Amino acid sequence: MRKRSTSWIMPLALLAIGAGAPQAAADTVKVGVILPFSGMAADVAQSELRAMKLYYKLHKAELGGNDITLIERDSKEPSGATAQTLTRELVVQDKVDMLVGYQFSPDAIASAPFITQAKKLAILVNAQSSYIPKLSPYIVRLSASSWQITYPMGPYAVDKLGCKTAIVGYTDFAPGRDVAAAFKAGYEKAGGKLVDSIAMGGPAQVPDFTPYLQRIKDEKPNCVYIFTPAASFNAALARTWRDQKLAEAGIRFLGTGDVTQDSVLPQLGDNAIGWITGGHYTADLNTPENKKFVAAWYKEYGDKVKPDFFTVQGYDAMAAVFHVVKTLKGKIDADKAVAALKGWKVNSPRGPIMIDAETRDIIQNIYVQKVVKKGDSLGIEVIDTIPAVKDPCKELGVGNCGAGSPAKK
Amino acid sequence: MEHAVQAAVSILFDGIAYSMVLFVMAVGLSVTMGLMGVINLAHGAFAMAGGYLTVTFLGNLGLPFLPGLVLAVLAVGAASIPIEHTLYVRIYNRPHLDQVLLTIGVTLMAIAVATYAYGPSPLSIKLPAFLETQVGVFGRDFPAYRAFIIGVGVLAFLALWAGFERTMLGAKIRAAVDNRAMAEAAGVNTTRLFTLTFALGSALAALGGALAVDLVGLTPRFALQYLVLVLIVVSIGGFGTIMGAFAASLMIGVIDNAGRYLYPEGSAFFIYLVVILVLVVRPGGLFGRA
Amino acid sequence: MTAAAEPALLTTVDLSKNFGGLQVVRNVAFSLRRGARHALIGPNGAGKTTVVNLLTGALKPSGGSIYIAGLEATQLSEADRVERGLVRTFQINQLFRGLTVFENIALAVAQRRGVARALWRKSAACAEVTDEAMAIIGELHLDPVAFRRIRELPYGSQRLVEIAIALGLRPRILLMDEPAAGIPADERDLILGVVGRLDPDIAILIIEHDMDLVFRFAREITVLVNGAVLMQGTAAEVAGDPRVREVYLGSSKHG
Amino acid sequence: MAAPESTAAAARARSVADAFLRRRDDARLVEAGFWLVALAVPIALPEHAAFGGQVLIMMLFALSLDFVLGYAGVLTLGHAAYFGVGAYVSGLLSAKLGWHEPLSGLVAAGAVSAAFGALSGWLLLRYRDLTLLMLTLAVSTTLFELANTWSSLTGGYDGLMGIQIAPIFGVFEWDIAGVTGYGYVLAVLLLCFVALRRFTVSPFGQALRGIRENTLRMRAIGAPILGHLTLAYTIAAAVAGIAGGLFAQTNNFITMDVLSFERSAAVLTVLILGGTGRLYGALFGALVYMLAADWLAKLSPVYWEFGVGLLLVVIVLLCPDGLLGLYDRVRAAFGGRAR
Repeated sequence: MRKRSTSWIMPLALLAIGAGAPQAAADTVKVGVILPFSGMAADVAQSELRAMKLYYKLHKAELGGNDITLIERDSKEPSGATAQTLTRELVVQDKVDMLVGYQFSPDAIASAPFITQAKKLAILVNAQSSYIPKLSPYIVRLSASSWQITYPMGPYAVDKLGCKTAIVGYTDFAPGRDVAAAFKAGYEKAGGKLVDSIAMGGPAQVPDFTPYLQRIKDEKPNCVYIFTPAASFNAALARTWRDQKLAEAGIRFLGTGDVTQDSVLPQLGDNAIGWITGGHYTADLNTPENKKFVAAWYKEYGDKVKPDFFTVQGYDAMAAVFHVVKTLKGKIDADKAVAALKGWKVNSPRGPIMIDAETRDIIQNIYVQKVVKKGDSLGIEVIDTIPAVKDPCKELGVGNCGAGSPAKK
Repeated sequence: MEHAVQAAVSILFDGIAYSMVLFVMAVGLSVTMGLMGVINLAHGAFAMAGGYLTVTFLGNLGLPFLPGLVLAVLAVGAASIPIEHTLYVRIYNRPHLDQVLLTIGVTLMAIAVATYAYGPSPLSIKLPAFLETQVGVFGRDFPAYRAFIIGVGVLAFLALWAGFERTMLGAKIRAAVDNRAMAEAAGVNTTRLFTLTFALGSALAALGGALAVDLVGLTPRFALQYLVLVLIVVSIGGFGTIMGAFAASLMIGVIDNAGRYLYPEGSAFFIYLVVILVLVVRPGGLFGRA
Repeated sequence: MTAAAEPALLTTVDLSKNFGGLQVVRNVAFSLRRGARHALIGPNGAGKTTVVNLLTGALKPSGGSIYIAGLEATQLSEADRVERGLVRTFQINQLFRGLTVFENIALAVAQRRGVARALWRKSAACAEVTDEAMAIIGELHLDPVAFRRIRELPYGSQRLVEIAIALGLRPRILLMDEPAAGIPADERDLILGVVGRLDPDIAILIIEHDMDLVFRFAREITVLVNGAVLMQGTAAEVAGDPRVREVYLGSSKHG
Repeated sequence: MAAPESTAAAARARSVADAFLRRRDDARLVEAGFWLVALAVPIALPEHAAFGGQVLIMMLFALSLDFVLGYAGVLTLGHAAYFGVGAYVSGLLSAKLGWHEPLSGLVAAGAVSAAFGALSGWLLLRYRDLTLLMLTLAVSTTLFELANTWSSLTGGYDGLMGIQIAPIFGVFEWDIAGVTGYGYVLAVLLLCFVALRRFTVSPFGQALRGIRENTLRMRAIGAPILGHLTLAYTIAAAVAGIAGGLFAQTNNFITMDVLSFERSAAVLTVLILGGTGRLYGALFGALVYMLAADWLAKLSPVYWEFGVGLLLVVIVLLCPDGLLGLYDRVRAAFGGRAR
């Protein structure tokens, strides 16, 4: 509900609209946007915000008499504390109707209790730790979960890529360990033999991958599955991969979609050709919805920066906001909003997506993406699609979502 | 057995290549700290500048590798002179706290400028064909570029060492490191000496930064990422000693590399524990005066 | 004199110090009794300041021993030697420049009286410290600048504070490293007056360059050359010795 | 001189000195103004209480750094270590051991942090300059990496969940606006401030200033340098630990970020901005820094980092005594009396 008492402007505004169709008083829905506009993920946050604004521009007409304003706040470093303070401020001070954002998992985790307490819908634009939607009944995730991306690649590696033995390598922090656990679970269940699990340095360390890749080479697996946080370390990884001649040693590179993030792909250089990653979006996806989206993006923001999975996460988050505003006709109530999103389906640029009514998490395709040369630069070829993947972590009750879950109630 | 030997060769080779990058980056800081007593936390920013300029010269201007590299190094060295004249001269005789703060400030500004100019995404460079090949060492193939880095590092060490021990300038620097007042009394123009040394140190940092681009990629965070390692090398080696910086780089580089190969999970602390241990036993560093 | 019956307040035996291969102090031996007025003289680089640092414990000797009031003190820390009454002043001022004269002296008094560890007591509640610091200020005629910061004071007054801090520790043995160093000629008498009025029971070792001052003040003199004792004797003996004249006065021209 | 005369002179000297000490040490009326304003914030601007609480925590953290850096002159690049230890102690007490009472949790945070401060201080404070700088950095980084590696306990990067804090005294419930939290933090801040204030005007506080001004001379007057510094460091660690404990309790959440180098650098910046060695410098520095960060970040978040960098350079070059020092100088220039 809009809490502000009707101001004296409202009758004037109605007068100004004139004696047209007698419609309900137009509501402006206030959406608090919490993203790290400064710091190491500043470019990602900007891309997500731009996508939200692009969706708004393209679909504004659908809102009818209502409107949406975004109140943007910078959550800075991934400490959780800043995002949480902003959540409280946006609720108490700016009296927002819903919240969108939360780039880093700790931002969402720290804010979850207050989202529940304040009874506000919170749409996650990123925050991929699998269990997060369990932390509050008002959290709906429009991005992906690390298990959703990784787990299906295990069976795929065994069955389709012939990986009898494999090693998983990950950046050594909680999200990385989550990915490693997901791969191990999926891969071993399908009968693969995981030879080693290598922590490849913390996120704050100098990203020298040489000793890790050397160790992998010496252990001679069929495949490696690698996760590094998007953008930051991938160029160095690609370079070292080539220097250490792992491909020549017959080792196949697999990884999460973070490694081949579209906007950073050119920086990997030819070293990354042939890499296979599993992800929920690539700008090179060959569907009409995506082509329309990418064209609109380039038209709005120029072609210097390619959209990537972060971009589409922002875009779809805004689509969800629109769906709620349209369904509730601008009168936002958290319980009704969540109800409206449960089971909601849409054809996103990333393909058909749906919000799982039970877990409030997204159900989406996972694409098997191969890095190829396209003209002068690198591109992605989708070689296979694993359709309608539900987050396996919550589905199976394993890993962080199982008995030992930090999210247990 | 053969496997173990091969692993050991890899660890050593890659560790030494990594060490040489550290050495080139750290030696300038070691000398400037010993000579001027300035804690210069912005040293990493000069390394970062070297990296970005190399990227610009090679990528945007299309210069060949070696001239581009040399030009970037010279440019940073030259640019450091006005910076020394306007900023650093004001903190030579100030408390360490002021030095730490001012140079952290410079670092933050440099990071912001780099983010503005080049964006936060990692950048890379294209190596010339002769460095893209492989060389064999004790039965294992290694990238030629790493051999090149080792060559540059050893050359830099020999040149600096000879320059320090054999030239007039070196003698002046050594004298001033030992006792500035005495050197001044003996007619050494320390102001000019400081500027020269600072420029040399910054140019070396830039060389280290440029060499590292192809190993670890380049982002604006580079200025801070390497800083801690460089400080570790300087404090373990002792201030103002070329030999100390060289030995400490080798030690840290090889230990770090070996630790990460053999025991990846513990690699993060391993190096810090070594630092604490060394400094507690020898507070002035391995080659420093206690 | 009863002092002769007591053990010497400060004695060194064969005191030596090497820096690397360089022997800066060799087998120095002397002794101070209660009330002594002893000067340690010698040309630049003779090792005088090193001897002081060995006596206070700032440096560890390479050989030899130090006794304070007859007790072995060679291995004692600086703090322990201060507690036994061995106090020094510095050739180059070592003051708390951001603090006032009163605070400078009060620091020393509080340390000696053992209240420097008091956390929960206000400084104002330590009347005994205040009184004693003010008394020293009065003695040295520093009253007009008592509450000014050191860095605002003329150099001559700073030199006095250098001595005042030492007096705050109630020394039995006072090592004064060139108390008049750097003072313009017209202000020297001020310092000399203060030194002359010091408690006659304190044993004083003065390290000096200035022969005028030495001969006005000292009753015994030790001459140090190249780290070794060239000769020891009364002021008259030293003044009359041709070797001292040659070695010491010959090189003091450059000093 | 006749005895009565000298007694009279001594009494006169004592009264002059006492007047000086009162001027130096006693609380001023203006100070009450600061605390009244702080008290008024949640009443006047309840919607800013959550943010205000974070500012107060930063103030407390900066106060603790001021005690070692501003008074004793110990330069550290790893002060977040003690903040982090306190945060994890009170956080883990609640999340893993089910101990939700806030005050005892805070006492535990302060005590464990103090113990850690005493041990690390005794080991590290015998070194100086760059060696000390590196050792403090190495200790805090080691803790940071430990928190990351041991994420089964600490939650690492994802954070420690499940911190639930019982109402204060069993009476005051925590509210979403953060008003209760603000009041709680303010009360603890005031208590710690009064204690630190008392320590700084004691003979011990003077001894710390002496070490800062001239360690060589302090040693020559027989002061136990290592002992003094270790005690000061322990006190500062306790206060930093309490600040960390408050951080965990008011946010119900912490990540390994509480131990980060960035946090150490930020608190250093805060203190320098306000001015060292005067306690109120820490308070004003935190206020200005947090407001500027908040405001600048809203204006143009991307340039915040440049702004902080420039600020540091300008402060070091133009007003090394910080904002309060600048205020003193301006007042002196207009005929007022500087402190």
